[in-house]
Amino acid sequence: MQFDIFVIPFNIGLYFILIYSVTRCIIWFRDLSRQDKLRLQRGFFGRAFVQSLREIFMESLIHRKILRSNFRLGYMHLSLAFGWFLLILFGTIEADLFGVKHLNPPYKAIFFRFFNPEHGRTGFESAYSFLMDLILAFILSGLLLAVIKRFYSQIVGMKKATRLKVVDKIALTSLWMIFPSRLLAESLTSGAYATGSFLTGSIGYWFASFLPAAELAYPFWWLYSISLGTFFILMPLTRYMHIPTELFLIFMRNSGITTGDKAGSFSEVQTHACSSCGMCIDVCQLNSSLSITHIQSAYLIKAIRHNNEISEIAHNCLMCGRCDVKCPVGIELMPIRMIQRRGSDAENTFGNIYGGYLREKRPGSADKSNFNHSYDFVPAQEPEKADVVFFAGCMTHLTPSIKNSMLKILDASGLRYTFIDEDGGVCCGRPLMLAGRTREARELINLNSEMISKTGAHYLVTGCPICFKVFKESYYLDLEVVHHTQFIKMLIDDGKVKMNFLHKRVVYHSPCDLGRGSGVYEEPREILQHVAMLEHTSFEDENSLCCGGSLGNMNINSFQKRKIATDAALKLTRDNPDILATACPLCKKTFVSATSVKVADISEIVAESLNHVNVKQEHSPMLNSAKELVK
Amino acid sequence: MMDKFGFSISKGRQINYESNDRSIAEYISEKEPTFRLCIECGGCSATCTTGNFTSFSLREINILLKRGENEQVKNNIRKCMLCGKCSLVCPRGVNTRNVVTLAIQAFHNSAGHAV
Amino acid sequence: MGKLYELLEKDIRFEEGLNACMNCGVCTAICPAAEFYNYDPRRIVDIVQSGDENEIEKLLKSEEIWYCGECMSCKTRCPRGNAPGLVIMALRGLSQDLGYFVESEKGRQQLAIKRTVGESILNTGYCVFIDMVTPALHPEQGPNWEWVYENRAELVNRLGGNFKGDGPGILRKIPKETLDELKKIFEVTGGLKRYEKIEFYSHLKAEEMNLELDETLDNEYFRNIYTTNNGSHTKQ
Amino acid sequence: MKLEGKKAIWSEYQKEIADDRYFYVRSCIRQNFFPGSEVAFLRIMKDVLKKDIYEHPCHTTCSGIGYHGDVVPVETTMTVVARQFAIMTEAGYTNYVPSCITSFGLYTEILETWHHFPEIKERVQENLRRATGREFEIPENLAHASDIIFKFRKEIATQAKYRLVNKYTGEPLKVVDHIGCHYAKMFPSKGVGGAEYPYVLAGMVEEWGGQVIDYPERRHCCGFGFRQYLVQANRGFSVACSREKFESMAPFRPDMIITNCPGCPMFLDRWQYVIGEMEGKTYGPNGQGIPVFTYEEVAGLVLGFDPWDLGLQMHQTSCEPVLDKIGIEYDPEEKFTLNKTLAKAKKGKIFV
Amino acid sequence: MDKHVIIIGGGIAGLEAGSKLSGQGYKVSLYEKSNRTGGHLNDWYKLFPDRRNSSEVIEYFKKIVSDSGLKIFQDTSIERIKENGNGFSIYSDKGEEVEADVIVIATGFDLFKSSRKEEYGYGIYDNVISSSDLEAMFRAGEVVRSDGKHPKRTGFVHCVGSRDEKVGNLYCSKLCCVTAVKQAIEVKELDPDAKVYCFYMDMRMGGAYYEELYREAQEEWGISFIRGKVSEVGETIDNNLIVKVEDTLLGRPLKLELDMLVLMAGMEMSEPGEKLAKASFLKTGENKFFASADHHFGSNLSSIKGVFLAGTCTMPMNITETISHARAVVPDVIDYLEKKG
Repeated sequence: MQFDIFVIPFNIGLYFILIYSVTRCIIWFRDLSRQDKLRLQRGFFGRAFVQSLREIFMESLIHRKILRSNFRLGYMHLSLAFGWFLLILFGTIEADLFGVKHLNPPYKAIFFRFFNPEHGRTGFESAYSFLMDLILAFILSGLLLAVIKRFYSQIVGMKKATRLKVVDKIALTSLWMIFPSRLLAESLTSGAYATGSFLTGSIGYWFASFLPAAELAYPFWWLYSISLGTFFILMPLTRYMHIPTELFLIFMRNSGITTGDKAGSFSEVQTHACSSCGMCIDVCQLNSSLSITHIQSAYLIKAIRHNNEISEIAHNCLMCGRCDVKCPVGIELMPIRMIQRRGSDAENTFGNIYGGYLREKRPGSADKSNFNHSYDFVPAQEPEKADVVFFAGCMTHLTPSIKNSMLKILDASGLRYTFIDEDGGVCCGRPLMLAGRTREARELINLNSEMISKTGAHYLVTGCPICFKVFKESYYLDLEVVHHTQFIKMLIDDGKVKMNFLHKRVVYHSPCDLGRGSGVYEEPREILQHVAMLEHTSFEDENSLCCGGSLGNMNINSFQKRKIATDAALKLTRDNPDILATACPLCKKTFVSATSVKVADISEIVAESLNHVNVKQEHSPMLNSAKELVK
Repeated sequence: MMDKFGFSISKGRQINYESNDRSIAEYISEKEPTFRLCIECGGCSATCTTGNFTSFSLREINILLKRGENEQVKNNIRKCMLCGKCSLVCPRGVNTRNVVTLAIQAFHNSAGHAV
Repeated sequence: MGKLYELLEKDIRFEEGLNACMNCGVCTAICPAAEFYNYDPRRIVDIVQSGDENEIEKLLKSEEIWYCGECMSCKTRCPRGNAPGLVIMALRGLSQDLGYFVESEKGRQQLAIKRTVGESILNTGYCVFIDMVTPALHPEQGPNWEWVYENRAELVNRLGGNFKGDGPGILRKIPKETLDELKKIFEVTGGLKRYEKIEFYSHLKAEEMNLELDETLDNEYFRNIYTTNNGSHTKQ
Repeated sequence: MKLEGKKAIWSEYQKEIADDRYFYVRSCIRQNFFPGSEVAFLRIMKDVLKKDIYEHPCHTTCSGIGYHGDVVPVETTMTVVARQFAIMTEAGYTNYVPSCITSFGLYTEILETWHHFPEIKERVQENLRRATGREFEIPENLAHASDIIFKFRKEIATQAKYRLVNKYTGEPLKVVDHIGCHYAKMFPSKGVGGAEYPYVLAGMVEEWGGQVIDYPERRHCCGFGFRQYLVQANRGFSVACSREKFESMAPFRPDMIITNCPGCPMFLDRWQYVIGEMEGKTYGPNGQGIPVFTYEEVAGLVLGFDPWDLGLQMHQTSCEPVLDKIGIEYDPEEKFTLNKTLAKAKKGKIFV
Repeated sequence: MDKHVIIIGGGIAGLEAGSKLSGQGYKVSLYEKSNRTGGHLNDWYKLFPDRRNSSEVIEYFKKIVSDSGLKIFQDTSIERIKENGNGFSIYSDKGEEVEADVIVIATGFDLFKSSRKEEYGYGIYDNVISSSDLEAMFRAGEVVRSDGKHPKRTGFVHCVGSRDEKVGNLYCSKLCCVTAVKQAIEVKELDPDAKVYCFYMDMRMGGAYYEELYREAQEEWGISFIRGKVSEVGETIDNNLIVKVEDTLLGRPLKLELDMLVLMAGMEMSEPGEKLAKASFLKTGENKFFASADHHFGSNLSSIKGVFLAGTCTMPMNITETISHARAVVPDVIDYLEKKG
């Protein structure tokens, strides 16, 4: 049995972290809700398991997502994670192949060269140590990047690196020490015994030429073991805990567990699975436009982990979801932030929110006893019966041209519709939700649901993505909720509306709550292709920008909003199109004051092309001036 | 006494600026300086979704807070639906939604429970 | 301008009391009534000058036109030379002539004033005569007053008065012919007509509220208007 | 407080006041609540100042309280006033002296209106003719009784037996002057010293040795407010106003209050009692209350009239503390004894 | 050119017009009633809206005067202008008579005498001061009460003597609002924890960068603006001031105790100007300022041909406007003299 005292630090670290991780997972499992426990159990013996292994390989080792969006950063993570994995894997194999006896303790693989200094001279052995050197070089290249990143983030294509606490710093240095110390230890040993391959071998040879390599090697093996040990022991206190946690998270996610609305086991796992890679900081417009760099998801999660004061961080966010879609670990950042916004106020958690009629999905029977009321002054509405309900919403009321366009389209459709908030209705509730005041939001939801269900309609058309999102997610209505773009698309498909082609170059800005928020990307573009010349921008679908007008953020002022809007508009109108099209009254209002390009809501474009006179007349100056007069 | 004389001494309704508690307003304007920028034009009240149903007026609330007439605000502030139309029409760029939110917070803190 | 506004314009006090108001609020700032009642003279002047008939009618039926104490402090200060107090007097006059005064608790009190001061003018030639100031109706006059009231005749004469006597002097008896002249004046100038209107509309209201109302000072309706204060007038 | 500032303003409000041949018109309220004061006034005019002052048995109320109680229309009140003028005219007098501030304000207002709208004066003349057959001339001079006392304050001082001085300390008494709202608030130029710093009472107090104190609510109405007192349900307002004043003057520790209005002294006197009853709060030196006087009572006191001849026994708030401070002799026994005529006065003994 | 131009008044307008005219080669004599030129400028410490030191502007005038051949006679007030054959003679208080071809009146304005608003107690209550008193304090470097303490609560009353029928001025002096805001900020600069209130009827911030200054006052200095005209002021036993005003935006009376109250005195036709107008039969408007021949095209022309008007003797103006108005008189004078030949 080969043993040397210096392996002890490593062993302590290793066993500590193993035991710690396992107990942690057990606790998390224990705290799961009953359904989630079942999910997980099912998942473990089902397809989810295989899926998870695949994902773990692709994301945790290869880091595909990061590689895609940012190669250098991706490579860094890949080399470190995957490289280390390989090193351990092949190290173990090596130990078992050439080891004196089988079933070695784990440290054998790690310190193989120390225990078998002679090894690696002959053909196959040398080929194998060549492989090991190669892997080590691979890792070191990544490590080099990491070091550089720490000091010059831009080099790896990131604007900001995450800030660190003392523990993190120690852990980080120990992590950085690991491979250099291994390199030196192995090299010196090889130097003494004239073994080792292109990396360790040559460095060792060179050292040996002027140093007592044999004597020097030993302390470096110590260093190697200590850095490993320290790193393992510090792990739970640092972000590096994400390494083991992420594995567990992947299992949970694949088993179909979601964040929901309350802080719990899963959200905790997620917060620990965050590697603070900084992707979220990179894509955040508060960062790029306003250089606000302390509120991004990475910091929110860190704050949650260290349970620091987070209310300001939690609320100072556009809720655009750009980070959410980019997170390599797939943490559900928006839901987690919403939980923080809701705070501890019990009445604000969904559990209560859907108390009352919403559980039975039938209006009227809301249990109103369990909380005080804010909106009792709203009179009961008696809307007329109709097939389609048009809900303009507050913002659409502030942009009459959108409202009128929608009415024009609805009239043209010949459908039996009712404009339900014609004389100004009740707010949809989304703004309150975003502010974390779900209890009040629920009251508004009740009011609207009661009113809408009275119409007996099959469709609810919203003029505004903000309303659309909340209607879809938080209302229980026995009708289909569609955003006006979806509705218009249907009308076009059914040939209910005929339009002339508009000879204008259009770019499309996808509103956060419609695109990333509700996954509606296609319909708007299809409409625009149908009525005008849609041109592409580099900010589409998940990459679309936020206009800055967001109701999600109450901390930034109007100038800051204007700045975000101007930056975004600039990016979107680079090839100066005739029209910057959007599908949200708020986006429109925000952009109008931020760019000289004409900004229009899709409904406006459609409405205009409805009565669009043919191209010849369009060019007759008389008609134009006549039009001007009309305007 | 009332019954002896058939009346009781009327209470004054003057705003007694000195004795009023203006801590709520101070809390707000410290966290949201645009709160101070209001020029009482009434644009917010004119467009207000809530104001469409009731006499709720953000302009009035703004000034009541500044005068320390908190009770009246306390009883009304939660009528706001936070829809944000006011902030879009405000000529002075007052971050009205945050003002409302901070006011509620402040009352919450001072009362130790939800308003 | 509508009917009500024209009627107001006929009142000389209205003409004297209202030039263009710029809503500066000096009147409300020193108005004792605004200090204690839910009342804002500036607002009233503003409504009147808007000439909005519905608003003016609401005003004539409202409580708020009855809060003013007619101290005329407002007239001293107005930078536009208005006198809200005079405008109020004009409104009160109109409210009584149109019978709107009975629609408000404070307005209904006009009957009490008519029956006390109003009657006294015609019957005694004094706005107030000591006999009216009974300790019962005036507990606030204090215990000393009870002694005074008891011995009023003797006390007044002891001080050199001429209690209900002929000729000049304090609390003398006003000659019959003089009282007749007063009545005639009231007849000719619409004073009596005002009195009749107050009585007429009050009786209608009394019926509506079904409270009994006779000619005396001691009946349900009188007691009601003399003592009722629903507390909505001042800060709670 | 800078007195020279006030002096400058006072000098700008010099009011024309006739110096003899007055036509005296009584006040309803004062006859009921301060009979002694009107008696004192006439005694001072006749016996002290040797003036011709005439009271006509057929004059009546000006109907002012009815007018401000809004039950008497303006035309009616104007005609009643015209009748008063007619009686004056018939009696051959031209200097009109009302005892009442409400009347004084009313006369002033009506004369102003007639001045700006002669047609209204015509109409009133017509009404008066139809009702009584009388004709009237408007007075050449209109002065409130307090204006007259102000005019002769120096003469009174020269004949004074006492001064408004604390005999123990030699300090001048601290006096709050309360002016009836209708004295000058409507027409500042018609009041001695104007509306903001009326001098009519301040002048007397200064002349008679006292010191006027200026406090924030000096201009505040006593709260009478006509209907606000006449109807029981409204009296909460009335008392609240006086309370406002007491609270505001309290820090200045006033010895007494002097007034020139019929209602004010009565209310400022009675409401102290009511507040004491309702809230247990009493004002004035060691909570004995702040004595409230009419200007005639004060004039009478300095001239050495017997307090009980002045009718001070009719006050609710006892005035003895101040009498003692000044050192005025009085017989406590006599306060509530009645069957006693003004024998002394008749013999003209009280003036040495 | 032997033409003689006489300027009456050595304030901004007089100096500007005088030096420009003598720059044109005329013989120009300027008569100033006091023993210093520069007028009210001397009484102001810093100027709105940029708070530059008034001395800088005074320096400018010193310079243009010394550069020009302008002859200045101080301690001489002109009481009468009389037309004679082909020109004018002016008569001074010293009884001297001077001949001139053209007269330019630049008698400027007087600050409204705050004591005339009796209810505010200026000259009676110790700690009620006027805007110019405050400027003097700023110049002295500290704002103090009668008792030597620094005020912790200061109020500014707008429209004192302006927009007020009670004192016979129906017009708006238009510069008091911005002055109040400027002074309010300066009070805050001296003592950041002092509370400052402005009582206004309308904020008339019509000039360049006035509104911005107003915004700064609100945002950076937290100065409170209360919409309502102060109705009366009373003095407490410790010489504080009780201000009664209606918070018109709430429709409720508001009572406020202050350590110091500043009255924003408006601008009025100057007394000498008024005398001169009477004695010389020059038309004045209902705002009592000199009446121009035409409000649009002849704001520099008086009711007498050959007698011209410059600056605030015609209406309230700020320094910039006064200088422009004074310059605008030059072509009119030249034009007149050439026609006259």
